[in-house]
This record gives sequence, structure tokens and C-alpha cells, in this order.
Amino acid sequence: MKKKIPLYLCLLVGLVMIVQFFIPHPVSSQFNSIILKWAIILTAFAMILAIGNLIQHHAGRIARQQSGWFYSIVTLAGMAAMAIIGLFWGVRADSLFQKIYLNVLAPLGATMFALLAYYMASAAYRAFRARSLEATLLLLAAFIVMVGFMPFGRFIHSQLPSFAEWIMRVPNMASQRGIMLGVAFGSIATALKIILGIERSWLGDKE
Amino acid sequence: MLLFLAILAIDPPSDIVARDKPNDAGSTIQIKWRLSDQDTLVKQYVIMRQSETDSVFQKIGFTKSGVNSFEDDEVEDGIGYRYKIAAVSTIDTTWSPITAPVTSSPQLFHFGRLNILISILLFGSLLIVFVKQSRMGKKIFIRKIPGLEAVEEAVGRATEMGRPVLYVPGLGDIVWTATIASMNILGQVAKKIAEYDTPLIAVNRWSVTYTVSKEIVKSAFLAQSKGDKFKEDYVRYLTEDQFGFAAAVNGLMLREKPATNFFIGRFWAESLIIAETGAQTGAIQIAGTDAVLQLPFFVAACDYTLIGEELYAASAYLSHDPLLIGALKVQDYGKIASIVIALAISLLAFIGLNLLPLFRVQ
Amino acid sequence: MRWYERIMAIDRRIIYLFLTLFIIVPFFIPFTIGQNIMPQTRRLFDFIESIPPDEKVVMISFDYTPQTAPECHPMAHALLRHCFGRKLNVIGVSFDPQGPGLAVEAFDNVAGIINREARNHQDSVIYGEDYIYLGWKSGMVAALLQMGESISSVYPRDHFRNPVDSFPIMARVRSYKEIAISIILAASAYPEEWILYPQSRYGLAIGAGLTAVMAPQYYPFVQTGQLSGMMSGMKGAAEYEKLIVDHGYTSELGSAERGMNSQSLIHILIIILIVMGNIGFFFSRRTK
Amino acid sequence: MSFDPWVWIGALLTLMIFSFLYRDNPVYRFAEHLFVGVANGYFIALYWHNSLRPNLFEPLSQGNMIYLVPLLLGLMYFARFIPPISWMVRIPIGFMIGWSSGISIPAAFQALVLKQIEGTVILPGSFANPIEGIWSLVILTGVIATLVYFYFSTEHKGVLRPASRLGIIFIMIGFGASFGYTVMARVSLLIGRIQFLLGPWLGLIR
Repeated sequence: MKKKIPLYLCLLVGLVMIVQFFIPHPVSSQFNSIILKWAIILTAFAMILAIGNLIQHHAGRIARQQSGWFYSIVTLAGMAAMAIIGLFWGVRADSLFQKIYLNVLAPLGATMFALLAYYMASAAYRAFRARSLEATLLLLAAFIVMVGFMPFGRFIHSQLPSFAEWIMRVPNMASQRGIMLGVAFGSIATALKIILGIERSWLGDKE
Repeated sequence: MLLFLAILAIDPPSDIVARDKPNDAGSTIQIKWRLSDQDTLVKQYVIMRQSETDSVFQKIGFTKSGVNSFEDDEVEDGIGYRYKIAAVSTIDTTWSPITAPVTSSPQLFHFGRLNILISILLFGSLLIVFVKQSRMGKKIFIRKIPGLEAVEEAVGRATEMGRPVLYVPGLGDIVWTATIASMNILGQVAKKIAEYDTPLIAVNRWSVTYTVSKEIVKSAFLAQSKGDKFKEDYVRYLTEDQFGFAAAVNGLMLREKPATNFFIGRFWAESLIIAETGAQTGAIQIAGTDAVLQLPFFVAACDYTLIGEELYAASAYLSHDPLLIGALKVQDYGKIASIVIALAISLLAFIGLNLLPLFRVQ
Repeated sequence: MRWYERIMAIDRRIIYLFLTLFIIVPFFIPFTIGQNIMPQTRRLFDFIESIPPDEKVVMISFDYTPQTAPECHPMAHALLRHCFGRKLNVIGVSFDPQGPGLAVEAFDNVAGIINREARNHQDSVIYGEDYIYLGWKSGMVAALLQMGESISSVYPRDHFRNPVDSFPIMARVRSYKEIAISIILAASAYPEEWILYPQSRYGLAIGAGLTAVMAPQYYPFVQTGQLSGMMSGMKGAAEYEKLIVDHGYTSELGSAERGMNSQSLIHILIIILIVMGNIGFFFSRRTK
Repeated sequence: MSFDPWVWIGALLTLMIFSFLYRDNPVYRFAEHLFVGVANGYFIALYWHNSLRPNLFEPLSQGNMIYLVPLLLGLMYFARFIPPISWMVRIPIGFMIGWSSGISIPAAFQALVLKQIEGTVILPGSFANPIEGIWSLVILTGVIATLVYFYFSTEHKGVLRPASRLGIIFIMIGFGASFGYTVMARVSLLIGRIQFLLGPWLGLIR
């Protein structure tokens, strides 16, 4: 029973969601939106566990005075402050909550995102070496596209920009399509295996 | 003057047909008509509607010239409506005949999606056939996947160095199948980790994946009879914020110094941020994603990369479970089928038989 | 360490330092490489160039976010500069909740520049007469369809909560019929809805200004003519800036041109790094 | 230079993150921990305002009893702390993965399989422009070769060998092109951060 109930629930919900796709009747879409709401509620409940884990982890560090425990205080205090501001003073567009979002979270996120430019440079330098035919092709394609899409590209050769565009449009498109088709079958097979109970590592080992 | 006006006169739209829109949730009627013979002079076609309960026609919309259809999505199911169309030019307005009353209704099956239903049924029954075959003991060959061959070695290395293994199950929520696939792989990796007694750090961005991965890792430890070795801190929740998550993973890699990093699942722009930091720490990195745009970054910064579909083959490959390996065969059949279909449609199209509409989805 | 080993093992911090310098320098030392204008950018420019003033207005939908502003904000500036320069009136809208702040900044900024140079009422651009910003609306598809019948029924009030009927510009513009083109500046799939509804139902011309990440998906729409032109990424914005300078609407290039100079330098840096790495690799393998 | 304290906060946090490029340091560590904390606080408030309150407690208080089902499912997550019934945590998990697997199957057939096949086939119309026709042949070849590369259940021998090799060649060219193109797209973000530091904060540029 400990395994059967979750398995059958998984099968039932999975099949119902597949069938739902083929029914245009409004009852079907109402049903869909109810299930969707349930999923959102379950996510929120899981959030309680997740945040609990985070608090436990950092509180443990503080209690043990583990190295860097001060930073755990920063995390917990930041979380408490932001949650309290949002829960008690609201999250409207002109609230303090949004002000903090815009001036603390947004710059932090944007800067982390911006690090990407640096990492692309160091990764390209380290990894783009003509070790084999495949690596050389990767290197050349990257090279041509980088040069071709820049304003100075046409000074090197007038046809370079259109060659770069061709690489994006033809071989790049072909490989992306092929990968996506493979991914599609892989993901369908995985989802079917889960629904049909063939893949059940989420329940632990088979007995 | 009269002659001039006669030249500018326009014929009305004709052959007007109204019908309930098929395969929908009701409340919509489709209207089609033949364009006025002087369509170029027409400024617009005006659509008028009269309901059973009403005595007059009301304007409900218009289209530009050259357009010969309209969808009225503001009707009530079960009530009859009549339509007429006017062609309007700068000096003239002419009217089509009035249609018979039409009612809209919702449908119970979407016939435009029949092709998908057939595909799912075929694929599903093939899957069951292959699983049955493997259950009866039929062996299936699987080609080597280098990234997966390396898993054992990578976990072993962490054990030797006495350092933890980091597992990032992607940044996708559980609705991404890649995340589910990654959870299955985590189960296999966790078994090896339990076997070797190596510490694990599995970090999560979503609360739901957090609960699932915690359950999976715990089950894996129990399955290896090492339930007592499982620690709550092995599976952690970080934050839902994409770059907050990336910042935390970066810090973690530099401070807790995992010897092996797994980045497996759905990734977005943060892929290179974490993979490049990981590369700088000198850890062995095994990545896998179905996000086409992030694959190049993993290929550049990681030691092994599972490309696209290989991610979905990984759980079966690592588990050596004949049932799961049997199911891999169905993926191959899917690929063969799509190659055959693409070639067949192309070839038949050149002898005048266009089969493409059969494969379109509405 | 041999020379080829050395160029194969440059410390990443040195790379990062150079990269930072290469981004900052163009902000202070302006130079011009000269954009080659992509056909889709020129098409958008030509379209706006061909709109007769006093007849129809231009609609701009500000749907980008602060993170993507470096790419899309210069597009907004260049477009407004062009429209105001041609005495075309502009209506701004947004369907992304993060759009309004940027939209207001762009309007204020460009109108400010023009009004500083203006000598009389005729030359200046005035809110409510020459342009209006209607603000953000949720329920995009419904709003797009409804605007085909009446814009003021979707936006009874502008972004600043004034009733739109009080503005002369809205007395002239009732629906898409009075709009020459609607240009969507976006960092996600907003233009698709515009193509799906106002374009195919009402025949409204649609233009787009998109981030470089998104642009490749929209090339097919330019080919079929469903998009009457497109700017892609910072490069597209820089091309548009060059076009308005060449046609005398302004004398100085905007921030996208500067950004493109940083871009060019960084690309050159990365290319040099790759070449150096490979030269080192080649010689190290030969000596082995 | 700016006098707005919010701009200063944004600028200092930006610099703290950038400092990571040199190496891990206390300043980055502070920013990182603040980031995780504040972001979690942000989502806690949003979950309450946008999902738990309107989707669960309000309907329940209005007597909409069907919402007891998700409430019960949600509470089962906490069963893991009660050993005799700890297995019940698998019930909401089964619901979630069943739900997501179910919706993904038709969606994958629709958006990935059929759409990609449709985009790949060659029609007589593809040859309206002969050069474009040749390119669509190249795309078709590339798609097939890539698919062959992913073929799992046979060793890549015989015809499959050159085909899968061609597949990996297409894949590598695609990866290179995609990498090169993304450099352009992503540098803009960094330019945006530098603009923020030089402009609104330091006031060195307009």
C-alpha cells in the first residue's frame, strides 16, 4: 500500500491530464484550471518545507559557530525582514517591498547575469582549441559568427556577414532540430515510464 | 458621372456560410464568404448579426479587403444567430444574402488533435511491448555514452579525495520532463554515493523538486541499506531566484570544494556561470541538459556533457535495469519514424501528394 | 615556461581586466566603426520615413525590462527621435508590467532634448498633443482586439490617470485605422500576439525591436512581410541610430553605438584570445 | 555622483558581486547570502499574497470544500516528520509528477515532434528559390544525421558510422555558432551594468 497508493495516484492524474488535452469542452478546461490551482497550492506547501530546510541549515551553522556563521545570520535576517515587509505592508507597485526588489534584488540578479560576459571569454579561451576535427569545426563556426555579426566583419570580407547568417540559419538550425526531436522522444518516453510505473526511482527501489 | 459611379459600384459578397466552430469550447461561430468581385475597391467588409431573441441586425466587427472569414466569439451556446456581410467602398455599400440561423456548441473531442492521440497510443503500446520483451529476458544492446561511463569514476574520485559530490538537478521546476529525468539520475547517483560513503550536496531551486529529491536520495540510501548514513543536510533548498541560486552555487563550489559536480536537468543563462566557476575549482564536471542553447556552454566548460536525448537515456543506462533499457528502444523507433515520415512527406509532395496537413496540429 | 606555454595559460583575471577596460573605454573615447545596415532595419526606417505627417500616428509598445534595457532602450530613443523629427505623433502602450518606467523615461528624455532646441510651439513636442503614453494593461489579447474598435475603451485614462478624451491627440485617433505602424520593443514573445491579432485581423503594420537572443526566431516573419521591419539587439539599435544621423534627424549617435563599440572590442579580445590559445596549442603539440 | 541612497545600495551590491571575478571573498559572500535571504523573503510574501491566500484560504473560508483536497495533500508533505506514516509524503509527490508527466506528453508531441517534422520536410515550394531549396536539403540531411547520432540500440557501424559522424559535425557547428552568437547577446547585459555604475552612480557619463 505504501507504494501502490502513490503509484496509482500518479497513473490516474497522468492519464487524466493526457485525456484533458483532447477535450475542448469548457468542463475540461475548468477541470484543468482546478488541478493547476491544486498544483500551485502544493507548491506553496512544499515551500514551507523548503524554507524550513534553509532555516535549519543556517540555524545549525550559527548554533555550531561553524566558520562563516555570520553570513548565515545575513541570510536569515534578510529573509525575515523581506518576508515581514511583504506580508504586513503589501506587495503593491509603490510599496517598500517593490522598492527593495528594484534596488537590491534586481541589481544583484543583473550583475550575476552580467558575469556571463566574463565567463564566456575565459571559457572560450580555455576550451576552444583545435584538438580534433569536431573541436576545430566548433571553433571555426564560433569564430565566423562572432566576426560576421560585428560591424568590423565586413571589412575582413564583404561576404562574411552573410556567411555568418547562413551558418545560423542552415547547419545550426539543422542540428537544433535534430537535437530537439531526440529530446522530444526522450521526454515523452520518460513521462510515459513514470505514468505507467515502469520508472519508479522516486519511490525507492522496486520490491 | 453615372458611368463613373457604375465603374465604382461593387458587387456584394456572396456564398456566405456560417457554422459552429469545430473542436472548440463553444461560444464561437465561423463565417466565411466569397469576396466581392471588385475586392480591390472594397474598403472593408462589415459583419452584421441578428440573434433569435432580437429583431434587428447589429454590427459585430469588420475585416479588411481580401479577408473572407470572421470568427464571432461572442455568441451564446444554443441560441440561433443569422449573419449578413456588407462590402463597403468609398461610395457604395452592398449586402450579401442572410444566412440561416446557426447555433454554437462545445465539442467533446478535438478532431484536429487526432494525429497526436494516434501518436501517443502507438508510442505507448510500443513502449509496453518492449518492456514486456525485456521482462521475458530479451537483451538489448546500448551503445556507450561517455558521460555516463564516467559517473562511477567521478564518484570514486570524490571518495578518494574525501570531498563531497555536488548535484544540481537543473533550474527547471518539476513540470520540465528534464527535471524528472534528472531526479531519476539523482536516484542512481545517490545509490553509488551511499555505496561509497561519500558526502552529497544536492541543491534545489524549487520547493517541489526539493521534496522529490530529498525523498529520492533517502530511498536510495535505504535501498543500499545505508539508511543511517543519510543526512538531512545532503539535500538542500537554496532559493527560487534564478541568479540568487547561481550566486549560492558559486559560493558553495568554492567553499565546500566538491570534487565532482553534476549539472543535470533544465538550465538557462546561468549554465555557464556555474559551470565555469566549477571548472576553475578543478572539479570533474558532468553536465546534461535538453536546453539546446545552453549545451555549447556545458560542452566548453565541463568534462562530459550529456547532449539532449542522452539525458533521457541516462537513468536506464546507469540503473542496468532491463525494463528501463527496453524502454530506450522505443525512443529509437520514434527517431526512425520521424526520419521516415519527413522523407516520405517530402518525396510524395514532389509527385503531387501533400500529406503535411495530416501532421499539422490545431 | 616556454612562450607558447605562457600564452596558453593566461590568468583569467588578466582576461577579465582587459574585458572590463574594453567595455569602459568606448564610453570615454568615442569612435565610429560605421554600421552596415541590415535590410530589416532599413525596412523599418523606410516605413516610418514614408508615413505622411498629420495623417497617421505611430504606436510604440514598450515591453522590455530593466535587464534588457541596454539593447531595447536605445531603440526607443532612436525611434522617438525619428518620429518627432518627422512631426509624427506617437502613442505609447505597454503590456509588460516592467515597461512603464522605461517608457516614461524615454518619452521625457527625447521630448526634453527636442524642446530644449525648439524655438516655438511648432517645433516643440507636447504631451497630449504630439504624444501620449497610455500605460500598462493586463489581458493583452483582449486589449489588442478591442483597440481595433476603440483605443479609448481599452485605455479610458492615460498612464498618469488623466482621462484620455481630454487630449487632442486622442480626438484624432480612434482605432488601428489611424495608426500607420505599431512597433513592439520587447525582450520576450510579445510581437507574436500583435502579428496574430491586429496584423492579421485589422491589417495593422507591425514592426519590432528585439533583443539579440530573440531576433533569430523572428526572421521568418520579416521574410513573409508580417513584420514591416525589425531591429535586432544592440546592433539593430546602433544601425537605426546611424540611419537617423545620416538623414539629419540628429547630429549625435546614441548609446547603442557606444555599446556596439564595446561589443566590437570585446569580440576582438575574445578572438585574439582564441587565436593565442591555438597558436600556443599548435606549438606545444609540435614540440611534443 | 549620486545622492540617492538606493542608487548607492544598488551600486555597492553590484561591485560586491563583481569582486567574485577576482576570487571568493567576504564581500561577495555577504552579497550572496543577502541575495539568497532577501530573495526567499520576497517569494514567501509572494506565495502568501498570490497563491495561498487567494487560491486556498479565501475559497475555503467561503465554504468551497473541494479545496480541502489540496489542503490535505499539502499537509501530507509533513508526514515525513512522523515515522509511522512517513510514506504518505509520496502521495503529493506522486500527484505532482503524475500531473507534470501527463501534461508534458501531448505538449511534446505537438510542439516538438510534429512542429519540427513540419519545419524539416521539403515541399516543391521550397525550390521556388533554387538556392534556398538546396539549403533546405542540407537542413533535412543535417536533421537526419543528428538523429542517427542519438541512435542508442545499435553500435554505430556500417552506414550508421558516417551518418552519425556527420551528425556530430552538424552538432558541433551548431554549438559553435550558437556560442558565438550568444557572446553578442550577453555582452549587452554587462554593458548595462557598467552604464549603471558610470551613469546614475558616478555621474561620469550621460
